[in-house]
Amino acid sequence: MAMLEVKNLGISFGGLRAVNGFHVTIEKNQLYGLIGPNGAGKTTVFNLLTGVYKPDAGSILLDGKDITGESDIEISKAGIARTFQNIRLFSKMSVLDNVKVGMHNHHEYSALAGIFHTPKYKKEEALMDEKAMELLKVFDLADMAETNAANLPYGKQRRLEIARALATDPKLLLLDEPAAGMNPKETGELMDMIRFVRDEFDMTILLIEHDMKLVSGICEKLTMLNFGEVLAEGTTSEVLNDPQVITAYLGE
Amino acid sequence: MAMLEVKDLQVYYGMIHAIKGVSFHVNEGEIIALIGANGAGKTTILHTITGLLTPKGGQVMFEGKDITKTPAHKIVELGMAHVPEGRRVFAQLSVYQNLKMGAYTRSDKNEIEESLEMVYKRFPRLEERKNQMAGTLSGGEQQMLAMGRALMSKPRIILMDEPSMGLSPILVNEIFDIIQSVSASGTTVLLVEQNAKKALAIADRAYVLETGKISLDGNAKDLLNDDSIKKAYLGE
Amino acid sequence: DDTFKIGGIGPITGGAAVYGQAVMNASQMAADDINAAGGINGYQIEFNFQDDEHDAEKSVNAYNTLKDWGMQMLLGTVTSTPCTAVEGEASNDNMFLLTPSGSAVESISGDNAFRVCFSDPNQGTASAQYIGENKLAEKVAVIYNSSDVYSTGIYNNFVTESANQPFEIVSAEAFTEDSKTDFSVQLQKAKDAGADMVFLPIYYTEASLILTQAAGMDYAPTFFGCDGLDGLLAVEGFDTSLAEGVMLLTPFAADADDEQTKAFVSAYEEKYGETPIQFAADAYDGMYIIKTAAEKAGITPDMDASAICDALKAAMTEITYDGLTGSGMTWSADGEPNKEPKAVVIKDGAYTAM
Amino acid sequence: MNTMRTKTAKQNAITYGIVIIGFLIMQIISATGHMSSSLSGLLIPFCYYVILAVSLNLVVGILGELSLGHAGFMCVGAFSSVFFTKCMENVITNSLVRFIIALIIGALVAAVFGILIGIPVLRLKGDYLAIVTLAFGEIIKNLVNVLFIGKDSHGLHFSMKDTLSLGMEPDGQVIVNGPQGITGIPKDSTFVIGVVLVLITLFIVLRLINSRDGRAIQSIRDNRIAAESIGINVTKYKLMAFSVSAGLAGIGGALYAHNLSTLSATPKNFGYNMSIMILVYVVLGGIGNIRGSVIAPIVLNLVLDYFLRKLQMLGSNPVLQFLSDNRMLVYAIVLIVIMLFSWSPKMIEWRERVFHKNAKEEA
Amino acid sequence: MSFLNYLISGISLGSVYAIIALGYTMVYGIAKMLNFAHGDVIMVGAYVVFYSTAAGMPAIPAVLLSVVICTVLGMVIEAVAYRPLRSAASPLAVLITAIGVSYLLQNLALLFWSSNTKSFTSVVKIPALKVAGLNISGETMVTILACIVIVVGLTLFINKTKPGQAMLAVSEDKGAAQLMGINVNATIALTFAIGSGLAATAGVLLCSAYPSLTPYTGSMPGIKAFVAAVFGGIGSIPGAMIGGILLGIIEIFGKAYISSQMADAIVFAVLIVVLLVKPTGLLGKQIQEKV
Ligand SMILES: Nc1ncnc2c1ncn2[C@@H]1O[C@H](COP(=O)(O)OP(=O)(O)OP(=O)(O)O)[C@@H](O)[C@H]1O
Ligand SMILES: Nc1ncnc2c1ncn2[C@@H]1O[C@H](COP(=O)(O)OP(=O)(O)OP(=O)(O)O)[C@@H](O)[C@H]1O
Ligand SMILES: [Mg+2]
Ligand SMILES: [Mg+2]
Repeated sequence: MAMLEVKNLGISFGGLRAVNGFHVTIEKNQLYGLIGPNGAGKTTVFNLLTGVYKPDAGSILLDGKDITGESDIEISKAGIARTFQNIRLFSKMSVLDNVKVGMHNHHEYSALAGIFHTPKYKKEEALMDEKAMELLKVFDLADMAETNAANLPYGKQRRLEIARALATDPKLLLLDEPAAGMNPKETGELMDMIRFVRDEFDMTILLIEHDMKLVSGICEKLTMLNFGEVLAEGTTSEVLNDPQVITAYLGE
Repeated sequence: MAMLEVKDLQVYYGMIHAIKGVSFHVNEGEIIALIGANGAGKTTILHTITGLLTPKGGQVMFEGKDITKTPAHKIVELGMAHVPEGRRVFAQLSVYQNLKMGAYTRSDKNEIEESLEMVYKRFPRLEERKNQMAGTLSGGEQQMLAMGRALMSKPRIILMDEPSMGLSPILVNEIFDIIQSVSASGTTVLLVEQNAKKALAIADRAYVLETGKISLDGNAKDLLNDDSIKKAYLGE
Repeated sequence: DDTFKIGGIGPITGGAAVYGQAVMNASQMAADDINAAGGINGYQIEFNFQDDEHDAEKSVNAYNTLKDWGMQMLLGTVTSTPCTAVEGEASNDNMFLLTPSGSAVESISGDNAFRVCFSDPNQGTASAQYIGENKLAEKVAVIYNSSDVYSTGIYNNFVTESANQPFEIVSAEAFTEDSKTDFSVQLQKAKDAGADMVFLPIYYTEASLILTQAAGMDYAPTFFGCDGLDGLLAVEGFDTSLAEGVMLLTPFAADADDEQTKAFVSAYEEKYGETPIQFAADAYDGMYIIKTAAEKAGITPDMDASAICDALKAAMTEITYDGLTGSGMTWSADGEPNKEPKAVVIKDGAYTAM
Repeated sequence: MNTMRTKTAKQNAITYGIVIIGFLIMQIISATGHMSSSLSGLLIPFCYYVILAVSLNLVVGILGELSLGHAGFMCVGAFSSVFFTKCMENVITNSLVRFIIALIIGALVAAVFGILIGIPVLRLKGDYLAIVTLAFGEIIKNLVNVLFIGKDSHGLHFSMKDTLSLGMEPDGQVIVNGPQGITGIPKDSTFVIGVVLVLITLFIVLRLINSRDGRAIQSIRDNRIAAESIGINVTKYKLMAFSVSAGLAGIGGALYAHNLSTLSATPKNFGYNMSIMILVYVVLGGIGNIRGSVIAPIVLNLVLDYFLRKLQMLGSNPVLQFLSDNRMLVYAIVLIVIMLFSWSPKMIEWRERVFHKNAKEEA
Repeated sequence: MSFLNYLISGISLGSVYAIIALGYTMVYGIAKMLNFAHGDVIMVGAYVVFYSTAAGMPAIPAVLLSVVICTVLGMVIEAVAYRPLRSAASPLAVLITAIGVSYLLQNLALLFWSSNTKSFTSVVKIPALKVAGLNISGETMVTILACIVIVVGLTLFINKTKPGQAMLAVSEDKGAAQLMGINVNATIALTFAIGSGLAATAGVLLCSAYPSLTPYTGSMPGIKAFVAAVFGGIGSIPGAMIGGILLGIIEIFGKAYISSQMADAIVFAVLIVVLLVKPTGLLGKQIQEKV
């Protein structure tokens, strides 16, 4: 069974059909890329998948479970996590706390337990600290655990966002232009990191990216979106060599 | 004489010493690339040049005039435009209103109209979306708008902060073409880019910034073949 | 020490500042006059006035500050709610308290406390009786301030007493501290109900607006008020022709022509550049009442506050005082004054006895 | 992580420490007979202002929403607790027990109102929310002013008009009397109880902030969209912050009400002026800085109601006289100057430089 | 009949709220700050007219003088108290300073002009319009007319003039506005100048319609006007006018048909309900944050 199965997804803004008839099937543990010109509707697809917008058509199945039209909270609980095109960290909170908030729905204790520091509180907090530090180590952020997220340099902010998303223990991770604003060297490091996450966490990843080096370097399959519709899909090399994709997106 | 000259610039954010004595110059008609890793201080330098930040030390000279203490809006009038990092479009104004705002310092209606036509020609997508609120544009669309808006002031020098960020490959190529054509039409360009390869390819000269200091500079083509650059910024 | 330390408390900032400042000025003036004439029992008075912003909590703070200063008697506080709060403290301390203008029943609940002015119920009842006995009206409308203790206090008792009187209350509308600019609804209702008199148990600031607005809508009933209306004619810039025919029950009118009032008013005007309102008269009387009682009791400054209080308590019920706000004033042990209200009517821009 | 938690614990311990040391100092002053009436009269106000500021900081600093109606919750807590006290005055004669129950009632009723007002809050943001909280505070004040409750042998009587419409037997006693409010309140508040309540408030707020729920509340403040994306129930946590804050304000109100013999709702004590006053404490102490919310109200009240009042007593210097007569003018100027000094970026930079230089010279 | 009378009273009261709200929303929409001192500038404006007419100055020059003084006052307040805090870490800093300025103005007025109530002589000499038992006062007509002129004037100013466009840009992003060549300080100073000039006008009309003047005259109408501005939609100029007038009508109808004791509660309750249905006020733009 596929990890994510989307059929005929669509939404309009006013008169604009931003996404229409979108479909995709992503297998477990796959690294899947979503590409397309600016304004094609890629971010909107993410917003539909995560419940920010409600689709006016289509269905979304996550690991066999229908999550179409669910609230963002339910979808997060069901196992989709994401990063944002424009970074959205909890800027006044520490790096560590950013990750710990991510575990909100996995390490529960009541408010009273939190106030009275019950054994349950102590146990869960210790567990969270431990897990969060592990995650931070993976992303080379451990030494900045106590820094406010706002004070991180840009590249580290991007990585923290991924760490936070992983903290929700998702089945599917959505990355919206993770390499934006990075130089090729940094992008190279990011690629290693994404692969590592996929392998280490046994993660299924769908990512949006305009950096073809990253896309061709790590994605196994691609869907190309144009004017809200799927123009091409298939293995990475198939799509990248599709003449339609070349004229509409890649150029040259 | 250099058109733009920065001398021993020192910039602080509170206690953080972000720019530690940077000097460089841009000659009229040149495309100068400023490259460097995340957080090296590129944006800070541009902000200081256009007066959004005040340096603790050093000087910024524009066409022989000391503009270190000149307020930002006066600098625009002198003929300098800045495409800021993160686009900074006026989210609740329409695309058209944003573009008109770019021509704020100009008064000739016909010339403004001409510039508008020129921008629409360069970015047809903006004309299609001219009545959309800028805040709802896609990332790439906003980038085009930010550039178009800067061109509306008909600047003699334009400072661009990562104009290719978030753009599709075809648009990245286009943007670099546009930068070249902007340059060809007589506007001097100071370009901050992460896409060092493309930037160096169109630039005349380049400076490499490392944690607040210039570590390397020279002819762009030479830098493109420099091994340390290749390793550090081109990912080769 | 060879001076009596008398404290005063009231609002000299904030929305009620006008009352506090009148009291502050007049008490200081009275203290100066007394001192010039040789003081109380040969001792000079030191007077210290503290701001309470018309707030109970600040008032208690002011009271405590005055205690630290060595206050032996309190002439205050000016407004009712803060007065009630301070009286709670003063009665615990057995500190003599004479409020010039705190008119709520509870403002003098302890046996240490007395007042110069009438109590609210007293004014409400007296007004209803006066209107009834003199057959001034058949249908009466009331406009009162439902967020003000003074106003609701009079209103409640006016309504109660009206049951025994030959007039009928045809409308009773309120306003609040937060919406006291527009009175058109209240006036319209009074007019629609055919009221030939509007009873205004409120202060003169709002009354001046009501009179203006009534004139604007061609509504000309008789307006009848209590001591709060005093000051109306002194409002700078006010077109006094609008106040023609307004009746009020008040113990004091600034342009009464008895010698005492005239002397007081001209001295006050000279010193502070404005016409004294009834609060000032209450305060001026208050200082002299303390003097009268103190002389009766024969207190000296070396006594502590509690001893002074005990002496004054007894003396208060024994003295008779003739002042600006009444002649032949006496006090019962519960602190209430016995004096005759005077009814005055505004005629040719002046208060005239009825 | 662990270092971080010990760091927070240490910071919190300092905050509790300040309160306890302050308490001890006051006890020593009092034991040695140096306590003046004016200072002792301020001790309980210190406690409730701290409680109010700390609880408002939970909404303003931690949840990141501007509330201009905190005095409304205080009002609800004050009236409900005093109402209980008045009804039970002759039933529960142990004043401590009665006061503890009254405090709990004040807190609960205010918390319920917190939830009520929290519901519109969910749909509103920023200034719109601020206006709704302001409106809420004013509604409460208005309603309390027209509320009449009496008690006689038949039980309780309510009216929204006047005492007459209560329709009571002649033996009836009016408990809540419109704008006059409630009078003859037993003075159950004591400084010791006040300090204990401050500590409880700090305990609840500080621990809440550093727990799972506190992190969730802060994440909503920093980025609502991201918080939703990681599965934070924004509704729940906004309501939680509002109701806890309201409940604590209710405690503050109860402490306030049992400190004066009379309680009425005036623009001064329960209007937006008071809400703003508490907001001033929060901002002066530092938004989100709980310790600041402990210190700011105390310093400000000391200046306004102690030092400025004392000035006049220092002698007949006309300047001092002027200053003490114009306390509010002084306050306004001091407020503006402090704000400019502590928040202006230029000033901050200047201070940092000077401070840094000194530090360097020392080193 | 009385219904129509109430309606007219509501519009009269509302038009006063509206004219105050216009100045409020102007500053609020552009400088993005809640200028709590706005109501007190109104009070200053009214005192200036009171004293200058008392000294024998005719009404029109007195009003002009008041506009000039308030304009200068507004600009001084902005430059001294607000500008240094414009880029402060929290927008609450300048809110609190504004409250300080409000207290300052009130207490200075108290010091200079005393707490005694002054009765303001209306500057409007137009007689009331009386038709079929209805009575529309000259003040109301002038106020409504002034509102309409101001709404049209401000709308044209913002949309058609360069400084107006600059205001739009500044209200969104001060940094980006500077990069367009806009002088942000001057633009905000101009906003305050206009807002305070309007405040003076509002003060004169407020006190002409409701002629009682104390140092605290401006504060409650200021708050109500703020509510009206939010009610109509923050930053929307026609919204401020509609919000103000509706607020007046609701207040009067609430008093007339529900309870005069609870008029405030009713006004605020209606406000809450409206905001629940329309969270950005009547004419406010629904701003959706793009994710
Ligand atoms: N809330 C909205 N209201 C109106 N239009 C919207 C909204 N959100 C997105 N759009 C429009 O939908 C289209 C798709 O936007 P989207 O952000 O999904 O593009 P994208 O593929 O992510 O582009 P980019 O690569 O530039 O980020 C764009 O034309 C955009 O202007
Ligand atoms: N407002 C600020 N406050 C404090 N430090 C800042 C601020 N802005 C930037 N910095 C710091 O100054 C340094 C230079 O930042 P700058 O944004 O100029 O880098 P950049 O070269 O443009 O990086 P990027 O490629 O990420 O845009 C960084 O270390 C950054 O963390
Ligand atoms: Mg996108
Ligand atoms: Mg940058």
